[in-house]
Amino acid sequence: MLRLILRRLASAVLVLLLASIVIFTVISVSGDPLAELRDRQPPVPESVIAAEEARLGLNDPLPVRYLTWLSGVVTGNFGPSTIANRDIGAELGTRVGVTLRLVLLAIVLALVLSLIAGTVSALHQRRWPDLLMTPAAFVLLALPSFWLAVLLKQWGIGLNNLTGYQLFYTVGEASVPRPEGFALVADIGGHLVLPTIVLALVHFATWSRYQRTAVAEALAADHVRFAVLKGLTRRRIIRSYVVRPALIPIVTIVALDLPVVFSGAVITETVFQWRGMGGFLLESIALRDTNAVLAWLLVAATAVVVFNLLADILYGLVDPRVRYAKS
Amino acid sequence: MAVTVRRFLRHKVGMVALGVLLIVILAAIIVPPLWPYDYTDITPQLSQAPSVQHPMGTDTLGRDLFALVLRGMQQSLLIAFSVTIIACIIGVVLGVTAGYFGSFIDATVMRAVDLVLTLPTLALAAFLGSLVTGRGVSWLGLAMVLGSLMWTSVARLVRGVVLSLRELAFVDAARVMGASPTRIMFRHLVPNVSDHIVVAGTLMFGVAILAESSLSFLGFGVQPPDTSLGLLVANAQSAVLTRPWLFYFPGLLIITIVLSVNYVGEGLRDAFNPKSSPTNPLATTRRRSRNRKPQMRDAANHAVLKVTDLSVRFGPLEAVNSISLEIQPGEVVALVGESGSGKSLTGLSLVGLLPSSAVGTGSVVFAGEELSGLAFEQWRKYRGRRIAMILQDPSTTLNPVLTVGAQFEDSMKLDSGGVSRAEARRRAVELMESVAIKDAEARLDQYPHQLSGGMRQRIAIALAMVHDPDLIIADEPTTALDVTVQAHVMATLAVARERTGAAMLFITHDLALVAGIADRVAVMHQGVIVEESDVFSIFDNPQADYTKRLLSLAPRITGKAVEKP
Amino acid sequence: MKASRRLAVAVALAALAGTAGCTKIDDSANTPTSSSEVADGGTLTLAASSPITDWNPLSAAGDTTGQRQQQWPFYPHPFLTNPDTSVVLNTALLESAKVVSASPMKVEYKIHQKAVWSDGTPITGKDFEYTQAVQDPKKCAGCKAAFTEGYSLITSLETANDGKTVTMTYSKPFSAWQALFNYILPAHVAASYGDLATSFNEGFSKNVPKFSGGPYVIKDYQDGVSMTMVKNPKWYGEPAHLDTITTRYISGQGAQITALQNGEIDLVYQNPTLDTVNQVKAMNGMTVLLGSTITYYHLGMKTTGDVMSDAALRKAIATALNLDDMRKRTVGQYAPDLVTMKSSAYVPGQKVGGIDAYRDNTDELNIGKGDNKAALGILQQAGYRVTDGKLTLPDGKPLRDLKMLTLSTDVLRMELAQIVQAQLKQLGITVVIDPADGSRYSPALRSGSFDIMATGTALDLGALSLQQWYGTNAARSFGYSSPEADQLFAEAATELEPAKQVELMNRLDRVLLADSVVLPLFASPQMAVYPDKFANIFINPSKYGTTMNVEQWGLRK
Amino acid sequence: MTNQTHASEPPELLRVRDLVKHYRAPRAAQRHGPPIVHALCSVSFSIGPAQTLGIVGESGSGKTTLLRTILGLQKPTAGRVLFLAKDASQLKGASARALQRELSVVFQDPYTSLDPRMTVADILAEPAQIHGLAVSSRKALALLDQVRLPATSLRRFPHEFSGGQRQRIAIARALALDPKLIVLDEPVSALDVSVQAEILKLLKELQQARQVSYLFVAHDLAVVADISQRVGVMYGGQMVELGATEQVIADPQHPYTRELLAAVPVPDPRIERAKPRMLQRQWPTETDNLPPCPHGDTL
Repeated sequence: MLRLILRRLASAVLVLLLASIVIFTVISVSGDPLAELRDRQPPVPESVIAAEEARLGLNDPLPVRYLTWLSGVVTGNFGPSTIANRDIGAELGTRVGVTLRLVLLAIVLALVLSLIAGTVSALHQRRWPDLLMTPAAFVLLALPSFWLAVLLKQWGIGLNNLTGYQLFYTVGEASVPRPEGFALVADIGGHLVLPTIVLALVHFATWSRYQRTAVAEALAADHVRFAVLKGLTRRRIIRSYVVRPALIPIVTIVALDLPVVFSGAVITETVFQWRGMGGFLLESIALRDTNAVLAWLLVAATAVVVFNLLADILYGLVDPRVRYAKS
Repeated sequence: MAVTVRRFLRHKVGMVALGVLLIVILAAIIVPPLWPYDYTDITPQLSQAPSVQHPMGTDTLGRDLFALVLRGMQQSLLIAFSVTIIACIIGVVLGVTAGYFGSFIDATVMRAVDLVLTLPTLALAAFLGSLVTGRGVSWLGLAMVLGSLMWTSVARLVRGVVLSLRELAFVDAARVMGASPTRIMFRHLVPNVSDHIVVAGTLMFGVAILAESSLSFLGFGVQPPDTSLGLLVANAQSAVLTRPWLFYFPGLLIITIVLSVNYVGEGLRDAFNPKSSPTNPLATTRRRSRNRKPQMRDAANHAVLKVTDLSVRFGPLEAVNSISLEIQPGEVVALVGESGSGKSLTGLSLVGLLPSSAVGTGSVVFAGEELSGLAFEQWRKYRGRRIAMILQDPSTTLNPVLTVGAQFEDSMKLDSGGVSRAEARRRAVELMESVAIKDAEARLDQYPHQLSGGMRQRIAIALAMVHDPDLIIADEPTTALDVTVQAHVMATLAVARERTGAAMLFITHDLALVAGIADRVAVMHQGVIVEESDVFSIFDNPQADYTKRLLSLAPRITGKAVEKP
Repeated sequence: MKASRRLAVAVALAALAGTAGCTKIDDSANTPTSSSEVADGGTLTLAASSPITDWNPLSAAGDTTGQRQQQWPFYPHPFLTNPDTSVVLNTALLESAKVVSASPMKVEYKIHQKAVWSDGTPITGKDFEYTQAVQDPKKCAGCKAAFTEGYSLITSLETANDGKTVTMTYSKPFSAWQALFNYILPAHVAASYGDLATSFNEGFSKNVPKFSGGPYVIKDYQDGVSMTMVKNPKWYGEPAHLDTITTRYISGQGAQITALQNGEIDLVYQNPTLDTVNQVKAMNGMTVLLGSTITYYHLGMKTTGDVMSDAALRKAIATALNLDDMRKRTVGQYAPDLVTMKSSAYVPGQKVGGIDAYRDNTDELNIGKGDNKAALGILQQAGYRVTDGKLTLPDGKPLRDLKMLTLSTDVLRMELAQIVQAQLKQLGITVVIDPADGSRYSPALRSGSFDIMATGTALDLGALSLQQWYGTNAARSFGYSSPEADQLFAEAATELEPAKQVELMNRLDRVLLADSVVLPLFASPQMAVYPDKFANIFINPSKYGTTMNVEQWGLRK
Repeated sequence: MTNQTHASEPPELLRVRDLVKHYRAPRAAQRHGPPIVHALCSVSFSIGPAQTLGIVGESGSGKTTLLRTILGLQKPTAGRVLFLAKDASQLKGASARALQRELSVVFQDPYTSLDPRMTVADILAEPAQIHGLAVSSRKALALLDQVRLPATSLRRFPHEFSGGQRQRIAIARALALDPKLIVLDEPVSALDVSVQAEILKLLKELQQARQVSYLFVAHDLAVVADISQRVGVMYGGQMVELGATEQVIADPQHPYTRELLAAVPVPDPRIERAKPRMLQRQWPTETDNLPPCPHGDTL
């Protein structure tokens, strides 16, 4: 397993290095990070703009800038940001935490729900649970997540006004100032619920379809028929002979989908004003903050690698064939 | 191809979705020149709700929303279409190349896939999109960016399919003929992945529409004054309450398009790859009254199994045609027939596992009790305990994720309680040793994939013996095995039968194989039992022409070594 | 209800009020409620679209609209802008501030004895001295100051009366002197940060201020989430009412409105749009204020290049465009009392030194009335022809497509561009819109890669505000150069007499309008929305925003 | 073996000399077993003109590797395959192509050996196309006729045919360029007994008519014996027995051949019932095993 992890990391570093070169070049030649400053009225003195250019190293040739950045990253310094006071590493750190909270919860929720729904749907193919679930999944798949987010937000507010209780919140991850005790739990929950639903629903739709297919395939497998012929109970067959083998494909799908979850989080965070990675990326792009965008990519890619590793480990847990081939 | 088209034409939901999609596309092409308003026209009617003149209302500047939506549809569809084409071309070329050549090229392509997958597509597209559109390129730039990021799914899919196609004999045949790699890739492989590509492309079309609208929402997509469905929704975010038409019309249109696209994709998938009706051996049969009392029929007859007038029908096709069969306690009856004779369906109908598209009629009486029409739980009184079955392919009959020991335990603890774990293992070892499995103890902790085919089939036989059944049904238990292993398995079956004293129904296509084991032989041909008699009569003095033909055609080794006793 | 004559206080709108019975919209809300009617205590949460990235409001990075507004409450300021655009002395800080000598220009500030920083250190001439030094490149070349005009003219700065009287001498008259020292930085805090450049670029920029010279002081700042302020115990002016004011960072305008609707915040202060106005109108118990500012929208035309250098073409475009229609189709839908501007030098109702400065300059020049016939006449006289609905140049070649540069993120400017496109189509001119994002907009503008553009300009600096666009060698590439205008810029910038200044500015305006380099549209609208329980929150026309009178904010009794 | 002895032998179509193929075992398997898997272990034989050599062996015996190596789909670790006295792997360009035309193949599974997206006409034309030869429908019709398929088959797709018919198409394709040797990889094992017999009969007739040689690989000794003049028995990558068919069957020398023979079911209940019950593999045993592969554990 250790060898696998090391190999994965090595290839991830290679991929990341390539990605960073591409992104670095593209961003650096694409726009002017000082555009906003130059566009001020009344105009900002030339000396100030020159000082900013020097601080950001805009006058160095691209390769030099890249190497400077790279050597900085090795020592944990992500380089200067267009926003002078921004410590890219520190800010990204807190934002990663915020996004992870949202994404992890949504993943767990979507996964659990889709496992249940997909299994139930496949076990009752062409009967009412399936006839209900399948079109629902199709509709969810067709929903633009931002459309859903905007709509849910309005419904949430409507419900608040209707009940007279502040059940849902639309801004950030907690109120300011933070309440204490149980109120804090309710407060955080109220902030989490809408964005989590938005993020989870879209993936629920995809994953439940995959799970349905996987279970349907498992159901058709000989070993299930054999288990039936052995006279096992329905519950035992579903648990050990249908669902467990069906977990193998779903683990792969989820791992492959994780970058998409992060992308989805960009939109969810935007709509619900979470100060997470999504906002960081959008701001950085708007500001042409090369170093910040690169740092973001680094973190996002690392997260994907970590999740993939996790998926590999899970894979080993659910599939003995993999476990024995790799250990 | 024609078959596929016909199958798709029969797919109701797919056809409806295709119709909707065609209407949308046609509307986007045909209607704008006919519609009195251009999307750039500003009319005096500002921010009007839908009316006869403006069926979808107008926006802030007084532009006709219907005209805008049409334009948005054009742009969204154009972008999605281009994205799909670009992604499919890149994905197919790279996927086929990687899949066919493997090794270094494959590794490189897969790294490239990793590279793109590592970067969340939307985020990167957000950036690159701002670049491309920043230079004034609108839909084409956007399409190129999205396409160059979305090819990975196609590449992965195509590579996967090609990897398996590469193993198929027609590719080897082409190589032996001297075909160049290019010819093999584009003449043989690409046409054969085309159905996957069509389905994947269709689904990608939907994803591309959503991706484009998400990008426009974030401000990195299509730029005003041009518009797309996504941009229309994005601009109407705060109008949900005040001017809902601006928000709902384009939004619902996106949903409609993507939904239709996905259903068309589903329809195509079904058409290319017709699913047999869902197989669910867990489903409860509800064909007949559920609480049918087991009835004693013909008490004088002590047959373990008495099949009367059994028929199996797939629609109009009569696969098994009113056959009758009796098996006495301890008797071995062989059911011999070539493929399509209905012998396996007969076997499945005896244990209530016919595919749901098949309709079985007739009576199956086991030890005096009627079996047909039982519910799942009622079946459990017989399956495993009194009727055991051994299936054809030992590589798939055992659960790949459970150890052999666990599968024995499952069989022994049919209901909660029962034997202890240690006792279960002890008995499993005993059963395995009885079918001549060496190192039985060690095998318990192994997984099926760690065992050879012959070993797996022996374990399947041992599993069938757990409850000393009255009847063992063996459905082609040696077909997938080598000749020597076949001999071992046949011997094992004989041991199992003797040890349990069970009767056996042995289903096979190989007449020679039953000579050593069967007491009686029934020969099946085209759903009918053409001849049934004791084993010696069949071989010495076959009556039916079909039996004679089978016997005469069976390859035989003419050598002293065999004929010597 | 008659529209307010009191300058820009908005167009608070009877028409709107009529449609939403539950919501109070009237301009009396923009007049201070006497402090006896406002209770002490209470909290208020307001939305800001972006967090503070630089804590120095005078630095290049810190001098942005959002940060100016957020930081106003904890700095001393010599002058305040009233809701009616008049600029008045901040009597809490100063006893007086006046020009005591015209030549050389000398300005004297007298600081109240009681005026102190929150740590008890008196506010003195030292603070003025520091604030001047960091914005004068001669004294601090390394200071990254946003604005140095005027400060660099100050040749000497003398203090007397324990530092409470400050007299500065200018090398030449500077008419916009009241706009200087808009934030006074504490010299004693600066000393703890290091030398001029270090304290200015690092100390003030990076540290969340613990000091305050205004009514409130920061208690807590969560980066990107919120800023919480409490009363400054050493505040020397009229006592503040609210105990706590929290700023929450909500980036989207729509998101701010929904947060308000959901009760998560109490105050939204933003540019209105049709939907936000209608949405807040539908909310219960909200005070909705709509007003205008001294920032105004206008079109600009390049005066150089292959086709735009022809004054006749520019003049024809200026004549053909219908500015009133542009207003009606945009802001007119939610702020019908906002009038179309007829001057590019002053907003309607603007007063300078008590004098009405605004003149109708476009009508006499027949500009912006959508007079296609007159426009065609101008063109035909100059040799242009219209064939097949396309305008052709005097040399017979068809006129190329004109490029309208606009900021893609600014909805209003995008809308204006589309109207321009539609209107000029009737003249046979094809306009292509180039929607640039933030990072491309200003390079495109500077490099002159446009023919027409729409933007906004703040008029708080008088002649300087216009000179930055239209002076010869201005940073923006209109390519405009007029000796007459340059002369007027110079005169107006040094004219201290309000009446004369107004006269000069209006002459200047007519020159610019006649040359068709600028076409004024309307003053930029602002909207403030908050629950009825609060009082004294106004729309402020200055670029410093609504927090200018934060000490007056409070709960209604 | 030297060149002199080789030259003195009768004219041969195919000569396989000391063919060795090693695989590196998967890393996981290396812990428990040897790091090298011997798929082929010094295999030698030859086929003359218009002759059939049958190779029989169970799965894993190396017969597939042997076949793929001869077809040029795999490279041997050591040893040579001489076809018409030339080593195809040493040839390039036109001479390699010329050699390729003399060799063709029929695979086991008639459901995968024909490209499902091609019509029968395309399938039959492909060999000529690849070799840049004229494609004519007359030739295709003649081929169909030889394998007893109707002319109407040309425009149909493989899936419209039964297994036996498909195998006929595959045979027709193999005959397209008039090869001297056809490699038959389990050509009848996927077919029903009645169809099997027809195909075998067709193959025999074709051999008579066209003087083509067959290398017939199968696991079913009875089928192999039916068609081959000589038969080779493979086990564990080695050719354990090679000789005339009658001789091998009547007097098997190797214990494995004897076991194989004993395992073949005989359609006679009396013989079958008299056989001793084979519960376990009799050979190889610990004491009586295959000789070690002469080439060491190197790659």
